Amino acid sequence: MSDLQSQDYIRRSASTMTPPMARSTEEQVAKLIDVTRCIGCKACQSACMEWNNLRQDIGHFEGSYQNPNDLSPDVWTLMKFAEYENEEGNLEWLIRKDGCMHCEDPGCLKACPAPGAIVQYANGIVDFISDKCIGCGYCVKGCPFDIPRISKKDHKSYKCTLCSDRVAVGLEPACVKACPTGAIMFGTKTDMAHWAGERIVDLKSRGFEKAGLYDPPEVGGTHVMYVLHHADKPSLYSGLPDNPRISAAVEAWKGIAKPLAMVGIALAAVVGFFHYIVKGPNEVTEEDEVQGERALEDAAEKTP
Amino acid sequence: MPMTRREFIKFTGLGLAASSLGVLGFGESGVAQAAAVRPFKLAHATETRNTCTYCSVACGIIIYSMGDRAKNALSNIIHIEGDPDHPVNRGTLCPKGSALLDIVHAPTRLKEPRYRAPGGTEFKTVSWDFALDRIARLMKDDRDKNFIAKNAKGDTVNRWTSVGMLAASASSSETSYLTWKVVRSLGMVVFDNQARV
Amino acid sequence: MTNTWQDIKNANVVIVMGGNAAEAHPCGFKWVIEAKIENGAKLVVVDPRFTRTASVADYYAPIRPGTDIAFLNGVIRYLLEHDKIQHEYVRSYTNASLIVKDGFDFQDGLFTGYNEETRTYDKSTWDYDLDKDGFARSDDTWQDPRCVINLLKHHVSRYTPEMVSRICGTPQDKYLHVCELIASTSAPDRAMTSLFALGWTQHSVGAQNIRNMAMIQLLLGNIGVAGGGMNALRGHSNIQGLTDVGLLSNQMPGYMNLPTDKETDFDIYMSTRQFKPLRPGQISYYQNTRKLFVSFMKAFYGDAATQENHWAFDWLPKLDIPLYDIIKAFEMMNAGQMTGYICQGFNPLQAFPDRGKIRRGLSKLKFLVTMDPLDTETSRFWQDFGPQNPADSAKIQTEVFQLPTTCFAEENGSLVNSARWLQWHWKAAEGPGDAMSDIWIMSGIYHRLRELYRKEGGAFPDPLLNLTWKYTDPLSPDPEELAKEMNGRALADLTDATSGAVTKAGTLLDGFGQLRDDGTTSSGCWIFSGSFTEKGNQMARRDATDPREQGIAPNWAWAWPANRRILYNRASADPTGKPWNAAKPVISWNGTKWVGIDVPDYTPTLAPSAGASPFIMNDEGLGRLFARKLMAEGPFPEHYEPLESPVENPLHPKVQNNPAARVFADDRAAFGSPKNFPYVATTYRLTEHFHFWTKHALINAILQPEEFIEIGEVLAKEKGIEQGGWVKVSSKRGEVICKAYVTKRIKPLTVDGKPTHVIGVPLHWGFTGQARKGYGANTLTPSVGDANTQTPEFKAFLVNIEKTTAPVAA
Amino acid sequence: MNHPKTVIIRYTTSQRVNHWINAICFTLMVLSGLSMFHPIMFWLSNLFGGGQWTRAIHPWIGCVLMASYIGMIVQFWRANLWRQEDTAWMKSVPAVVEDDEEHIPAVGHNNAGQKLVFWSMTLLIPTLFLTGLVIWEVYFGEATSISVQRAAVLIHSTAAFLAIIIWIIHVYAGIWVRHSVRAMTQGYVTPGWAWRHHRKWLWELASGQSGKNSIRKRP
Repeated sequence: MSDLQSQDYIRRSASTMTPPMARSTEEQVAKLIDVTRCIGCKACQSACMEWNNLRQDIGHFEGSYQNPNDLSPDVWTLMKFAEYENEEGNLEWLIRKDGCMHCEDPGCLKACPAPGAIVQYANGIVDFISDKCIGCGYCVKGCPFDIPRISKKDHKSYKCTLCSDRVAVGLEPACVKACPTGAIMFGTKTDMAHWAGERIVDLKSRGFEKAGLYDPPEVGGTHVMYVLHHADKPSLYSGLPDNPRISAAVEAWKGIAKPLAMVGIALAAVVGFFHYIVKGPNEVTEEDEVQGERALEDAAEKTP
Repeated sequence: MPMTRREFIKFTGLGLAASSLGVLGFGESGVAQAAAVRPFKLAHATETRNTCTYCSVACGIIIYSMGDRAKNALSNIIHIEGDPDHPVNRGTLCPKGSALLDIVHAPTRLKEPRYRAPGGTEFKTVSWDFALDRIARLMKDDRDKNFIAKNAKGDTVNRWTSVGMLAASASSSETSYLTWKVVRSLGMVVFDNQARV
Repeated sequence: MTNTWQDIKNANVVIVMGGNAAEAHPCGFKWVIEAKIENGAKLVVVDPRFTRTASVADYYAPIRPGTDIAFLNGVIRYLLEHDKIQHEYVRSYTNASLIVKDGFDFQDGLFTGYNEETRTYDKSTWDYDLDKDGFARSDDTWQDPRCVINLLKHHVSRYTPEMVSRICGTPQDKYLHVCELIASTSAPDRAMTSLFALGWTQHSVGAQNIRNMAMIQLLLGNIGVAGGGMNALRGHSNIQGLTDVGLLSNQMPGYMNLPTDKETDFDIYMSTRQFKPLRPGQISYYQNTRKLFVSFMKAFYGDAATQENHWAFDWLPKLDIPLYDIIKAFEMMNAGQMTGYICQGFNPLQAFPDRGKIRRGLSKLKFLVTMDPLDTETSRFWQDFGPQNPADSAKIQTEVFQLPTTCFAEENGSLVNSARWLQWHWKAAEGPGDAMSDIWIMSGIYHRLRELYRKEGGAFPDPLLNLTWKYTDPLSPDPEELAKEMNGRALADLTDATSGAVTKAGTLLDGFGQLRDDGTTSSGCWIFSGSFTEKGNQMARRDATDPREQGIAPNWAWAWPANRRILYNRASADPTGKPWNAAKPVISWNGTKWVGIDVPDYTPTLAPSAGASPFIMNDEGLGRLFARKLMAEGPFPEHYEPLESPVENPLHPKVQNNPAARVFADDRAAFGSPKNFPYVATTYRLTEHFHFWTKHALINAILQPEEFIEIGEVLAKEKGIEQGGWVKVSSKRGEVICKAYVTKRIKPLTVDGKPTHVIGVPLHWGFTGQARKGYGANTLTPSVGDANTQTPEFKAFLVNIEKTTAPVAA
Repeated sequence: MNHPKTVIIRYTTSQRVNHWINAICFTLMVLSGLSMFHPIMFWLSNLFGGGQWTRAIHPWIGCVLMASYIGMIVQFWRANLWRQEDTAWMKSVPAVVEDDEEHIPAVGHNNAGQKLVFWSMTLLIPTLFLTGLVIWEVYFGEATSISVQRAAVLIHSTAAFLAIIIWIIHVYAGIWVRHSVRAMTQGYVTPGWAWRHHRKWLWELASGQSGKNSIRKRP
């Protein structure tokens, strides 16, 4: 693939320059996953595999409808199933489509050391540019949602691209198009938030008092949002983080540590250099040599 | 093939989404963008309208094939997705429909007639002529032997019960009609389809 | 389906019982979600398992497999007792007021006229009391104890909430809440839609399950209206079409029956089919049967079908038994009565009950022909695949032909969907290798046979030699030519009696209204008449315009009959012709004719004042709460236990099972008892797979790779079965070794005071394709069919389960 | 310039080889590590054939470094044991920096600064090695939880930073103190060098307490 032209993205991993902002006025997109109308049919998974030409190895049944077992370089989205008995003792089958959340403040991008391997487009999509990826796995550590997976075959990191190739030509992502019940919607983030609001009103009227939108502010909001019946307890949905945030360790590592370390190293070098300039080399003087030889000779004399 | 565009139809939220799709892409900077993202794989693919082969919702699908049907190019199906004009599925597809490509190109698709002789342990590839000649011969021999023209009471019944047929459930109505004609002209009554299972 | 898929969005209540729409028909199910969101509808799910449909339901109630009639009769009792019926509809549009003949009775589980020997009923008393003019007597005041509504009330009186709960295992409060939700649609402007599928059909009482709900829908006034109806969600893409074209043992195209050997000539055959109206002023469509039949025979035999030879009536095969269905076919195969079998796109080794019996039957054939795009299990039944298909090839003398066919993407043609739409599709690419179309293969076999008969002569070759075959390429007829043949043509210049318009000989007909019984028209499938006219291929229409966005889309493709989208839509308006639901009218009377968004299911200019009732396919014009003689086991549904059941029938222990179900002796010997097989099993499909096809598709094989069963936590704990561990599930007919999914979604039910466990058996895996090898659920299932349709009882049978280790390949 | 007739062997051949393996590995680790640490240094990855190669090769060099440093520990641990005079030397660090010979206490084979370098590296290199293993995606990506890996990257980069600072001091000291490099390249120092920088060591040699064979006639 050819080089990126930086006018179109607002963030670029490991880059030292601010991308030009002149044209970054496009509206931001969002995918809204309404888990309350999701039937867990896996059409999204199927469509994702088909569109993106991904075929995981055939696995085994492992005690759940969740198949394949986990996200992988060949599995960019995955239905997760949780059987939950509510306070009234009634069963709720909470089914959630897992995958990249396309954070406004992406931890993966923050952690990535390869310039331009992770970018965020002006429309909010966070994309991995595979030919720039070095396979270090830092994005895995940066991600608060445990999404990126490193391929054992080509040592590159993979995740949902929000079908940037489709969105680029004005189409919705493959999963959105396929979703039989309209549980996955796609549009501007503003529209999606508005629509989510209507859904939440309906859900509250059906007895889900705590229904709400999952758009966690800790990561600046996400471009993949959920409508949840139990927005007060996201972790019920197969461990959706209650308070996702980029880990403090990653923040420190990719935040303050980077400039401090570089300054420290530079300083050490500079101090050394100027010490040399000021003091000059620490030479052995002739006096030293005389003293040294004498010390040896004295000793030799003492020895019988 | 008629391809009238559907009128804009409201569909929960999708109307909303559709209205804003224009601004979603990469807008004016789209050209620059295209260099970075994966190239759109359907740009010049040939579109063919079809119907999903699985259940009876009968979702409209669009089959994308490589090649423009020029004489020297053999079409190859590269992608299948929902037909957004279709009033029932409105472009959506279930996990089976979304994976239609893999059934079209299944490694276990049959490519040649095969024959297994009595007591044999393997199939062997045969010609169509061999297969159809032999089948016709077997059928005729049995029909001549077991055809029941009249029942015990002497009434004309003209039925054949010793060879039967199960008809497909995904073949077209035209295929079914032709099958019906052939089967009934032979007097075959052990005849059924997959309606029950 | 009486209604369309999109029409579901107009419902106020959606009941999914006897099906699992979200998993089996996800894209159709979107309209349920649409109803919830746009119409505030409530979704009610009644199912033995908490399914993916239940996961989005507003209310879920569990039920023991095979007890739906107890539940539904209970609902009828609730509706009558709480007066939650739509009175005017019931009074005017159903047979509630008609009086039933003296002598009809129901005692101890049996209706009048049972013959234990033949396991059939003499149905002579199952009918209305006719007056001297041959019209049914009625009592519109419902005072007469013999009128249908009172007999029904009496019949369902035994189904108290206690009894329902005792039989079904559904907790009483949950059952009553479902009743309440259903009852809420008795208001004229509210509708409930019933979505069902194999969950109701695959029982020994399958047809009665469906009738039972149809009766509820009639009582609630939900038939014919927007958002209502009985919606059978059909399985395969063209199974509706195959049924329409009559690819069944006893059927002809357009739901005409093949003659039986009692119908020794054409006139006798016609006499039993041209129904005479049973009420004054009524119209009955089947009065036209002669026109349909003659036109069909003209399509079939052309000039060889003449008035003189009774339109070649004798060339049709005559049946000696009601059906040569698949269960019967395999019974005959096992008895050595069959020589050859052709399986076109059908995989009976996976699909039909009692796999061992299927395998033994195929082994006794002289030849087997399979026509399929895929490498099916059936075509390899003779090959050893270890424990999943143990076979001794050398001992099997069957000649097998495995013929490769093209698939949907590689041919033109039409498919009929569940809502009766005929939709045309186009070829996108050539098939792989030497794969050929079914049309080419069938034509090839036909031509070879015809040549052999011409050369050698042989048994009664006339029908074969005289079959019409006037296609441009006789070896590979164009689907469009076949479609036109089904649509029908004028064979002579036809002059319309009223308008005087002339239809020239050779022109395609506009509809079945033009058919004649004098041999001047032909139509290969009368219900498709109008699908391919002089205006072109109507099935290829792509105008999705939807007036008032009410889910009709009348110009998209073409629906039979006559492009009608909602059947019985006359019933959407009250007797004066005013829509029950003003917000969602389907058709209404404008003073001179019926108008609306759909084609009226009625004579278009017949005024409401004429008094003809809306159900014009019935001879009394009414919806039948009392089925007359049409059902094998009784005019009212009655709860009978499945053939394999864990309990005695609490209603009538002496009549445990459906007394009219057909059971072959060797199949009966293969039934298990609750002593050895204490758990109720039910088979089903998962949304990731389509029957036995998608295990050949890599993506689907990835999404559900391996055979498993579902078991509740309580039973798993009792049996020491771990999540994802190996288990052996066995019935009297065989065993399956697979993984276990221990789930909260199946809970033990209290049935007749005892805890009853249900085990779920998904059925997709076999020994060919991409997914891991499996035994197949039909290894376990009993070979017994519904009394009316012979649909196998896949949904309720008995098994045992134990913990085990992985199967070892032999 | 005086040309002493005697030289003193300061480092044996095996010590020198070991040190230089160490030095090369460490340098490569610094270059490759920095390229993955801060984008302004990413260009360094070109030295290794690009980002993928840098990512792939860095841990392997790290393994060699670890092995080599074990050799260093074996060969040098004794010389780096802390002695009384080391504490005194530490107090005179300003004098060292000022090059104020008068106020620097005499030290043995290694001064306290060198010992600190040794012991810091003894602590830091295994730390880098172990945390490096945790974040070695190719082989151990799934061996630990992501939170462990997050801690590991932070520790790894902090340790690397410290090691680099120490390495800079070490290298600078080697350059500043003339002929130290020769000690590590050719193995010998002059008695004057020893007198000036490691007087106690010289006395020890002279008194025959240790390393008698170290004193050779200049060839």
